[in-house]
Formats: sequence, C-alpha cells, structure tokens
Amino acid sequence: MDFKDSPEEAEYRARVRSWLKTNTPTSRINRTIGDEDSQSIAAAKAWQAKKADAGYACTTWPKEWGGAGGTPTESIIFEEEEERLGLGNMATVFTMGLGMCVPTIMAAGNEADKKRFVVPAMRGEEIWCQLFSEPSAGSDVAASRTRAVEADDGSGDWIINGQKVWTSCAHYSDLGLLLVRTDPGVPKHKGLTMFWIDMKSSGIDVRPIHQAAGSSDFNEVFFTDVRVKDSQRVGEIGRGWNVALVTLMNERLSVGGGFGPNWPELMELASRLPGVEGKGSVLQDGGFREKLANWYVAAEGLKLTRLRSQTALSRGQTPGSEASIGKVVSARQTQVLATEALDRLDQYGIVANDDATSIIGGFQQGFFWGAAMRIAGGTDEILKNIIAERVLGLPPEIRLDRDVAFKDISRKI
Amino acid sequence: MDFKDSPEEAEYRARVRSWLKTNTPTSRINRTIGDEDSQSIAAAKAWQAKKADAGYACTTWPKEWGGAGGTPTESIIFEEEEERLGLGNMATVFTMGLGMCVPTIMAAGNEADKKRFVVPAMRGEEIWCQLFSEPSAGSDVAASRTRAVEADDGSGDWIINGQKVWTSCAHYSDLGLLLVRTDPGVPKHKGLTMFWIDMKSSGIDVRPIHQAAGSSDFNEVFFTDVRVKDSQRVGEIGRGWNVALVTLMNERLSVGGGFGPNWPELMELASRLPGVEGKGSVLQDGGFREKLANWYVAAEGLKLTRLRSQTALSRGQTPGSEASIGKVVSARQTQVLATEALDRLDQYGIVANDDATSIIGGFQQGFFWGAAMRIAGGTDEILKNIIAERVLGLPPEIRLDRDVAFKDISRKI
Amino acid sequence: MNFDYSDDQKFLKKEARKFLEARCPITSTRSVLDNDSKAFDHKLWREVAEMGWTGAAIPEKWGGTGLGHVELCALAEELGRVIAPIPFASTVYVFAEAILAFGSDAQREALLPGIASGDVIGCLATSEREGVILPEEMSARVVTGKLSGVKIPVTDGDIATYAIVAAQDEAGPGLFVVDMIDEGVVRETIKTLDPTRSAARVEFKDVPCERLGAAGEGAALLSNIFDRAAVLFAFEQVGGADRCLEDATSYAMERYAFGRVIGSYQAIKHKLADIYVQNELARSSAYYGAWALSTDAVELPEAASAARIAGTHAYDFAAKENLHTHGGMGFTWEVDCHLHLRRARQLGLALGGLPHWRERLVRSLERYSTL
Amino acid sequence: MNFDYSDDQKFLKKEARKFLEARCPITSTRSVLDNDSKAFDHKLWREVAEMGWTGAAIPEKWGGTGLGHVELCALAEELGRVIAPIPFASTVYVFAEAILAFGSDAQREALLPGIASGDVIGCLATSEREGVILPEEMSARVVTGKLSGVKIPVTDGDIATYAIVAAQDEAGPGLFVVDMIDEGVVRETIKTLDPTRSAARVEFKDVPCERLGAAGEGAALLSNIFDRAAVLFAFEQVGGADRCLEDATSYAMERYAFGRVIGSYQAIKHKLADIYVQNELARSSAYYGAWALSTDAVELPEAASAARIAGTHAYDFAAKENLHTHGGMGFTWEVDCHLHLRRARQLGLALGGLPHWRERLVRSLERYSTL
Repeated sequence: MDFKDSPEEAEYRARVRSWLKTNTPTSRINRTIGDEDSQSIAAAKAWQAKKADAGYACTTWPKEWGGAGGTPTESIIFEEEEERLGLGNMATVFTMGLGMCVPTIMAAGNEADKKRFVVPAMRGEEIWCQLFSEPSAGSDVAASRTRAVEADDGSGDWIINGQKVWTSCAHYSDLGLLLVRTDPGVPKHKGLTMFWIDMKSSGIDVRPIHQAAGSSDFNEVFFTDVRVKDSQRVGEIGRGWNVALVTLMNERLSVGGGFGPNWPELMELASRLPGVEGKGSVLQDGGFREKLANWYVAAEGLKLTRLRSQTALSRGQTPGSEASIGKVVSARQTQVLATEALDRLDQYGIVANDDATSIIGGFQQGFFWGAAMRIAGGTDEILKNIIAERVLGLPPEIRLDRDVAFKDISRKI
Repeated sequence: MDFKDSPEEAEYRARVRSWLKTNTPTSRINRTIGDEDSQSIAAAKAWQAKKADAGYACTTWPKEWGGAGGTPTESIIFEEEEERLGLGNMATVFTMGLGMCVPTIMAAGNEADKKRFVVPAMRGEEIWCQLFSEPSAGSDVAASRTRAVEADDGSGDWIINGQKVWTSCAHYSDLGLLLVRTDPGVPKHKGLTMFWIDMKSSGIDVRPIHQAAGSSDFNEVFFTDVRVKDSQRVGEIGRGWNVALVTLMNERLSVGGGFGPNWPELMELASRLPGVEGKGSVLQDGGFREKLANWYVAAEGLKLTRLRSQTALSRGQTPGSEASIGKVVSARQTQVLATEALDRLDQYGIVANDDATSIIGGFQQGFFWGAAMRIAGGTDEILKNIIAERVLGLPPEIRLDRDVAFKDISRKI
Repeated sequence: MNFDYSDDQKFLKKEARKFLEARCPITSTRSVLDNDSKAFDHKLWREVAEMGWTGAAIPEKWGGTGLGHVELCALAEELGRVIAPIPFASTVYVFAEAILAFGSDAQREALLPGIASGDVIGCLATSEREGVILPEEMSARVVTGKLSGVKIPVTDGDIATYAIVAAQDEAGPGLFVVDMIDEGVVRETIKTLDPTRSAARVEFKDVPCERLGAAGEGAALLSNIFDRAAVLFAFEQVGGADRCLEDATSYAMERYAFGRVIGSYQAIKHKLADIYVQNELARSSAYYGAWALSTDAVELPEAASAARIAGTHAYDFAAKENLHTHGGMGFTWEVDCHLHLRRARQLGLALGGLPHWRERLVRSLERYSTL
Repeated sequence: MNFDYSDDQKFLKKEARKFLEARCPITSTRSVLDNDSKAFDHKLWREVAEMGWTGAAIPEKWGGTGLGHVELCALAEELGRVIAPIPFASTVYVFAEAILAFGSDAQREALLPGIASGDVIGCLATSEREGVILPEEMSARVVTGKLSGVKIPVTDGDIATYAIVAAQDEAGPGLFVVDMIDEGVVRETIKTLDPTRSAARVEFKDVPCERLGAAGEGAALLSNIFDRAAVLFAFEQVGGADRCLEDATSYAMERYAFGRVIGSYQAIKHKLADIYVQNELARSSAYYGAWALSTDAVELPEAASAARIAGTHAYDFAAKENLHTHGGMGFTWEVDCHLHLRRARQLGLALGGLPHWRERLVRSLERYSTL
C-alpha cells in the first residue's frame, strides 16, 4: 500500500504542474452544471481542446481515439492537480459525453459512429446529453414510454414521440443518447432500442425545469414526430436495455464525491461562530467536535475508497462494488452538514446567501442539492438494492412486471 | 390537556399511597423475568393476592371477574406509585397471564374456562406462559409446526408433538396457552388451533435457553405425545390464528418502555466521570450534552405517548397506533445508551459488573438486552410493517405462502 | 390526567381545517412564494383575525376571544399543515404572548385589541449577526428612551407595526416595545430560505421605545418568551410534519416503479413508519408543552425545549423524506415538497437552532438533578 | 499510488485464512469462552508464533521474520475474522510495537526475540479507574526504580510475562518495562464483557522496572503507541466486521419467514448494504493507516484516529445487526453472534473509547488548519 507517488508518478505530476502553470485558462466557470452561460461553455470547450492537444483529455483512452494511452493513476494525478487550481468544474459539461455516452458508443456503436463521434467529443467540440429518464420512468428506467415507430414511407427511418426529463445540459448539447420503446408488445426490458440523436433535429423542444432549489439546471425534452435514420441506431433493435446498462454502469463509476462545501469549510465556519450559550467558538463545542470527527472519517473514507477503485481499475479489475458506496454516503452527508451549518448560524441561518462560492451560500445550496443527489443517478434505495443484490448476492425484488407485455403493466404517472 | 391529577385522581392516589405505605411487601424480586427463584415467586404471589383483596390487582377488570371496575387512569396511578417504591417488577411473572393469555381466554374461551381461570390468575395463584414461537416460526408465528392430531381411541382428545421456544416463565408456570397445527393440508393461517394446557402434563419437557447475555430467562418447551382434552380447546378448530391475534394485540399493548437504566442514570454516571481529555466531567462535555438532550426528548416523548394511549383507552377508543411505537424506539435507545455508557467508561467499560441493579451493571445488561428487545415480541422490521400497513394503509408484503397448503410451503429451519 | 384535546377543541380544530382547506389552498402560499413584492396573504390574514384566531389566547377584556392556549395550539397545528403565508407566528405566538405575559396593563390595553382585530402585526427582533447571540452581547442600545442598532433577520420585520426589540440600556439587557411606523425605523426586506414568509434587516435610529417588563430583566424575559413561543411553534411543526407524511404516503400509493406502487417496497414503508414515529413523539411532547403553557407550569422550560427539539426533528425529517419519496418530481418547483422543506427550516431557525435549545434543556435537567 | 495489498501480501493473507480456518475454528474461541480457567488457546499461540506471525514486524536481527507492517495488518485482519482467543493484540500490536519504536537496543535484544518465538506475552497497563485517564493524573509511581500502583483493567495482565506500565516519576509521566514474574506483582483475573480474552487487575508493589524511552516523555510515547496499535486493531475490526456481514448474509439466504428467505426483504437487504458500506469505508481508512504506520508518516495521528473510529463503528454496527438479522437464534449462547458483539466491544474499548479518539482526531485537524 502506497499513498504517495512512485518516482514515475511524481515525475508525471511535476510535468502536469508545469504544464498547468503555463496553460491555466483565464476564463473560468463559476456556475453549477446545466446553468452555464455561453461564455462559460466556450471557455470549457477551449480548455478541453488545449488539454486534448497536450494529451491530458481522456488520458486513459487509447491513442487511436485521441487519448494519451495513460494509466488510471495518471488520470487521477491530472484531476487532482486541476482540482488544486480550482479547475475541477471545467470539464463537467463533458461528463455526460465522455463519462457515459461516448463510452457507450465505443462499446456498442458501429465503426462509423465511433469514427464520427469519439474524437470530437474528446476534444470538447461536441457536447452530449443522456436521454433516458421519463416522468414515469425514474428509478425504473426500463419503463420508458417514449415511442419510436418505423416511418411508413419505406425509408427505414424512425419517428419518435414522447418526453424525457432530468436531462442536464440538453439546452446546449449537440448530441444525445436516446432510449426509446420500439415494441410495447413484449416485456419491458425487451422492447427498447437505443439511438443517437442530433439535438438540433426538428421536433425537439427543450424546456428548463424550475427546481426546488430555485435554479433550472435540468430540462424536459419533448419529442414530436422527430425523425431519425436507422443508421443512428446504437445496437440492435430490442437490445436497448443492454446498451443502456453500459451507460448506467459508467454513470455510477463517474458519480462524484459530494456536493459543495464539506467538513473543512464547516470547520472554518465553526471557528468563527460563537459557541453554545456564547462561550468560545462552535469549534470548541464538544457537540460539534464529535460530529466533525465523524464527518472527517466518512469523507476521508469515501475519498480513499474511490482511490481503491482506481487501484482496482489500474490493475485491470472491475471495481463496481466500491463505486456504489460513494453517492449513498456523500449525498446524505451533504444534507447533514448543511443542516448543521444552518443550525449553528442560529436565526441567521435562514438569511439567503446567493453566492454559492461562499461557505454559507455553499451550505445553503447543499441543503437543497443534498436532497437532489439522493435521487439523481439512482436513489438511495436503488443503490442499496444494487449493493445487496450484485455485491452481496441477495435475492432481487419480486417483480410482477417482468414477463408481462409492456402495454399490459399496471402503472400510473 | 391535563398532565396533573384531577381532584378524584388525586384522592385515589392518596388512598393508594397510604395503602402501599402500610402494606409494602418485605420480600422483593431482584432478578430479571424468567430468572426468579422460588422465594421471589412466592413473594410475587403473596403481593398479588394482597393487591387483589384491596382491589388493586387488575384494577380495570369488571368486578365479576375479581377486578375493581376502575378506570385506566386509576390503573396507571397505582402502577406509578408501585414504581416509585421500586415494586415495578413484582408483577412481571403475571404479565403473560394477565396481559395476554387470560384476556385471550376472556375473549375467546368458553364460560367454564373463564370461571376456572380468570380469578386464580388475577389473584396470582396460577402463572401462565405463552407457547407460540417456534424455532422456524419467529416473526412468522403462523408458520407454527407443532402438531396436534386427534387420538385414535375415539376419546376426542388431542395428541401434541413438537417444540416451542422463547417461552418466558415456562419452568414455573402452571398453565400455558398453546398454538398448534391441526391441519397442514390447508394454507398456513387456516390450519391452526389454540388450546390451554396444564404445564405439569406428562410429555412436557421444559429446558432453559442459555442466552447471549449469559443468563437463562427463557425456555424451550418440548412436547412428546402430550394428551389434551378437546374441552381445553380455546375457540374453534382451524381458528387458532384468529385467537392468537387477540393475544398478540394484547402483547403489543403491554410491551413496556425500555430496559434498565435510562438517561437519568447516564446523566448521573456522566457527572462522576472525567471529561474528554481529563477536563471537567463528561456531563460538561458538549458532545455528551447534545446526545443527553436528544435522549431525554425521546424518552419523555415515549412516556407521554404511552399516556396518550391510555387516554384513548379511557375514552373507549382503541389506541393501537401509538402502541407500536414504544418498542421500536426504546429497544434501540437501550442499545445506544448502553454503548455510550461503556464508551464513556473508556477502558474500564469492559470490566464486567454483575450487579444489574448498579448503574454500570445495568448498562452492561442493557448492552445485550437491547439486542433482545429489538427481536422479542415483534422485530423492528415487523413493527414497522405493522405501522406502515395498519396505521398508514400501505400495501402488505407480497406473500407467496398465503394460498398454499402449509405442507407445501418452501422453508427451512 | 387527560392527554388529548377535549371534544370542544377537536371540533374547533376540525372547523379550522375546513376553513383553511377552503381559504388557504397551496395557491395562497405559492402566491407569496412566487411574488417578491407580496409579503403575506392579506386576505387570509384578515379572515383569520375575523375568525378570532389572532385573539384566541387574548382575554375578552382586551378584545380577544379568550379561548385559551390549548385552543391556540390546535389552530397552530392547522396553520402549520397548510404552510400558511401570514405573520401569525410573529404576531400571535411571540409578540402577543410577550405582551400578555410581561406587558403593563397600559401596554396590554394599547396593543392586544389591535392584535385581536388583525390591525397590529408584531415581531421580535433579537438576532444581530451569524450565530447564537446572548442578550448581554447585543450591540443594540437604548439611551434616554431612544433605541439604536441593527437587527437581522427579523421575521416579519418589514411588515410589522410593532416590534419587541432586545437591547441593552444602563440596567443591562432589556426588552423594548417599538412603534415601527417611526421614521427612525429603516427596514429592508431580505431574501430567506423560505420566501413564503417575510423577513427584514431593520435599523433603528434613535427610535422612541418603551420598556417591557422590569429593567435589566431582558435575559429572563426573553427566555420565557422563547419558551412560550416554542410550544406554539411545535404545533405548527407537528402540523407540517403530519401533512408531509400524508403527502408522502399518498404519493407512495400512486407512483409505480417496477410494476408496483412504491409504497409496497419495504424501504418506503419503513421510511414512512419512521416519519410516523417521529411525528407521534413530537405530538406527545407538544401536548405536554401545551399543558405547561396553558397552566403556567414550572415545568415549562424543559417542556418547551423538548417540544421544540422534537418538533424541529420531526418536521425537518418529514420534509426531507417527503421530498425524497417523491423522487425527481419532489425536486421540482411545481411540486410542494420544497415548500415544507423551506418552512421546516424557517420554523426550526426562527427561535434559534437546536444546539442552543439542547443546551437550554440540559441546563434545566441539571437544575432538577440532585447532583 | 497503490491502495491495496500487493500480490505477495494477498497470498500471505490467503494462507493465513486457510491456516486459521483449520486451526482456529470457533470451537477454539468457545473453549476459552466457556472455561473460566483457560485464559487463551495455548496451542494456537504456539502455532502462530511458529508461523512467524508474532515476529512479522520484527526485524530478522531480533528474531523476527521482518515481513513488515502491512503484512502484519493482513494477519490482523484474518485474526479478527476468527475472533482468535490469543494474546496477540497485547503482545504484538502494543508491546512489541512499543519496544520496537522506543526501546533501547538492549531492551530490543532482550525482549523482541522472545516475542517472535512466542515465549514473551506482553501487555500495556494504563487504566486505573472508570473513565479517561491522562498520564499526568495517574497514581502509579516509580521511586528509585521501583514501581507501585494498581492498574485495571489490563488486557492479558494475568498471563503476561512482561508489561509496559504508565506511571509517574520525578520527571513526570513515563513508561516503564516490568518483568511480571516479580513477586511484587499481584494479579487477579477479572471478568470482562468478552470472556474470550483475558484481563486482570494488577497491583505493583515496589516492583523493579526499567524506563522505556526518554524521561518525562510518557504522554508523547503513549500517544504514539496508541496510534500504532489503533491501526492494527482496525484491521482486526475490519476482519471481524466482514465476517459478521458474511454470517448475516448467509443466514438471511437460509432463514424463511412468510414463505420467503428473509434476505429477500428490502429491510434486510438494505441493512446488509449499510453494513457493507461501513465495512468498506473502515477498510479504506485502515489501509491508509497501514501505509502511515509502515512508512512512519507524519499523517499517522489522524490516519490512526480515523482508522480506529471507522473500525470501531463498523465492527460494533456489523456485530449488532448480525445478531439482529439472526433473530431469536442470534440471542442464544450457542450461536456465535454474541461472540462478535463481545469482541467488538473489547477491541473498541481496549485502546480507549471513541469520545477520546474523536477529540484526538479533531486536535490533529486543528494542528493542520490555518485558522
């Protein structure tokens, strides 16, 4: 076990640092994902291209796809160094594409698609979004109802009608990975098909969702008679669920480590707030200290667990098991820390601080976004089921809908 | 809302106090239920008879059954006053009989049985035990396998073979309420029948269970060709589950409020232990104070919730809903408080203190018994299901065994 | 002993629910939420006053209905259920209670009838900065009957006609009644986490004021005022928490996932059972608080602290898990889950956060202990 | 960077598991549990020493195998899994580590070969009473090289051949090595919550002793000894917690209720998932601790505290919920659940309870913070 860089790793890190020093972008992103303005997106694209030229975009991808053919550890080192300079969010608009959609194309798409999409995505030229969730298919993605029927003009094209939801970045995405139902007459997992879609296609209407936290970072996407070619199909007809599983597995691997400020920021806040009944600071209060210790342990445990996953990856093993842990713990911790911060601010905690980059503003955002994180990308309950079933081998839930034709399943919105 | 005695209640309380003052038993019980010696049991029986003579045993029962025809509030007042004098455990050997078995006889038994059993039980002359649980029927009581078959001699008697488990007081009980399977060819809830049984019957073998906490307060009861008369049947053949539900409902109502020492004792212990890093006392440590406040709130909330149930009872309403809360909260709290007490004792916490009446000994017992309480009389999971289904109206679990003949249900021990 | 509402109180509560279902649908709350310039629902405020609710605990001789505190608790529970967008808490639970308990007869006569009629909106101004602030640390000062200083946040400070302000004078910490219509009062509406309730930064510049209660007794008075209000807040919290449980339960019975309603999954069933347990415990503690408040019992400090801690826990928890049960829909602006999340925080912070209340409670317990 | 055992270490661990499955079945632990006069499994102790485990972190020149600390961690994990009834922790994680780190060459030469061979059983004596005790509060005294005082509880104090005792002399708090065979050592075996491990009250009456490390440095030395031991304890805790999860999972797959295995109920599935999460977090913290221990990193204090807190949480939780998952059977003496419950507490208290460790951790964090 070695938690320090090996000589080669140290050398790589030094190279990264020196490159970052001379190439740091002047324009940054200061808003959350989905809420970026066009200037932020331009900055992100420019930075991604610069990284690609230097071999720091998609470090681990093979050179034939524009990657650097590097090790997972090198990738981590680059991310750590980016993070140190506050560049951690410069790549988030590409997360859907590079973390989920394009890997799916690489795994399940045809050669033409790979040639067409991989490099532009890697260079930040094209932004992708993921079109899976629907109003009545949240945790149960395979219950998607958006329909694709073959055009009756003999073209082999597909006509798509329906609605997707919770699509981050849809309003500025170039391309989307779209899960649709092509056959409602067979059981639900068997009637799905995957397509890629040009987001500028006629008939696509992207509407922002006004969220509980106040902002609008996600979208609803409506499809009205949207025509796609059969060549846009990713994988076989009726095999869409298997393709989606590739995406979802990549999603869980790329789900990050918590939202906004964490224990160090709370510790800093506590050091400047008066303690219980006015004595000393909150940081000197035993009640706070006890919780701080537990939060530190959980946060560090998560960080180290992610590093263990990376070690497994770098040894060619499939991590998977550890990857499910992250969000279960960090989403809830985001809620808990935010609540504690507000409690310790006492009456003042209710005063809205709109600067999400400040400590207090960050915790207030976290108060809402913790709730969102416990839902997005698999609810707490779904993730625990995954751990119980895939890691521990416990029985799956009793399914009443598995062998029934999709159209006959009892359901409501 | 009135949390003080009304004038009538105050007068009743004064009468109780003065009676207790002149009649306090000299001999007490200092051991947990099931672990009493013969002297303790004799003392308990004498005390129960004395209370019965004065109208303080089964205060709320009608006078025809030897009760005092009193109000639930009077019953609470008497219990509070008994508790104040440390007499709280003098009636625990009668809990099974007076709290569950005899009420079941009163509800489902024939007139002869009521005449035969109610008054002797009320006067403490006969002790009852409840014979429901089996090794393969814990949470799932209706899965009982102990068999009763009609004797082939035309007597109409039943021959019983099988095993019951977790039977408190069985080794000194006079009578038992016994749930058996009379027809394995029908679905499980439909093939059960209830009997009362003389615990001195030939073929009954009572063996103590050595428990995780070290002591042996419960028993296994083995039945080998035990013969009972058909007149000992309580309710109809095949209706045993309905009879058992009466008992189980009464069990949940009589489940008490936690085991052993609670927050006042922990507060006392904390006041004499040195604080974190040697400063002051543990009671001065903010980490302890915060938890103490939460424990107080939960413990008082439970106490008040029980009183609300009693108010509902005294108004002729069925409480039920609030009654399920008690054990879910208090059992877990017993574990948590005990763990905290041990943690605060630091290294010394591991030193066994065999005096269960001392604070430390009490918490050490609570460390184990909290685990038992989370299981006995309905596990946490069963109780939460009851709340979800009966109080909130959520759907029952999917049952695969409901319409299958008992003998065909897949199962293991 | 009797641990429930009386039949009359139950009737009052039922009528109140009917009234609020008709007059305070969620669109009322949303009209305040979505309109920055609307501080509260004026129409509802008027109607509530006409029903006699603002004067429920005010004796008839001062214009109230003299129903009593337990009745006020019952109303609070119903107001909490519907996330009522009116300055009821500031005016009735805090301001009126303070005047009732500590006002001179002249002050009672001057102010209570206006509360009962709905003409007076009251508030309490104590906070000056981030974190717990003790009366002796406050920088607001009263010199020769004139108040100066800044208070933030002051719930309903932007709409109040009167305020009770914690400030120090030569005798030490005190409470002072201020007519907010004075020109020395500079108020600035501020944004809070709960836009369905109004709040302000209020600056006092040499504003005439009148002492409430005895000189130098500000800390003790404030403590009692907080205790009284905490009980009434707890009923709003219990009402809100119960509503969250109902909403979550009915959504869980409607929403399908994997071919079954999500309420049939044990994780959801047990989560909702957990909410039920917390709510019932909070209800019991609130009842005890109501008794202590209505009888001026010596147990009020610990009863109030327990009611507040249990109520805050319950509403926070119910609001969070209600949103979670609603899944993605719960995180939209259009679905009401976030309104409870916001109000839960508003109620949980307006009288100060839990760390402060836990410490208050433990101090009460220490007083009784024989250690 | 590499956050896992190496292939060699994995091989060692696998061999250790095979060995312990054969030589330390649960009957070995139960033979100590059910026999008051049997303090530990002598045969297993001998075999473990012969395998070189007691000397795993001891350099070859002092009779050890010199494998290293990460290898010792791997062995600790396996010993934790099987609730091994031997004085391994006291002797190897505490006593040997202390001598290795702070002993003079003479002390190392005198003691380490005996540990490696299994002839020496060591222990650490610090506690004197209920609650946390600081070195400067201890009443044990050393005067002109003679130690006097009472220590309780001392894990393995009744069977140890040597002890390190915390006591004060004219220079302040210090640590002292004592030959336990001296007639001035009066030991009384005491009962503890974990009868599978031995403990004693030990009275020292003018017992000759030798200082360990520098004079007056007792507090700093002790702190480092606790840190080093905490990492190794954490591996035992992770091993035990993993075993609890395995036992609970396999029981949940066997036990039927209401016509289904209980492992098919979501409440049980999610409970077991929760245990898995805690165990994996604890494992990660333990790995980091192993790295800090094996490289003498400056991060050792916070790494050790985190490993201890996470390890204690995980094992306590896994042991409790394993018993709960087993239902009534879990509460019987015959089923092994209570053995884990007991050992989890033994490991969780032997180096002091969590309140103390949390405070240590926060102090470390304060040191680093720029506040």
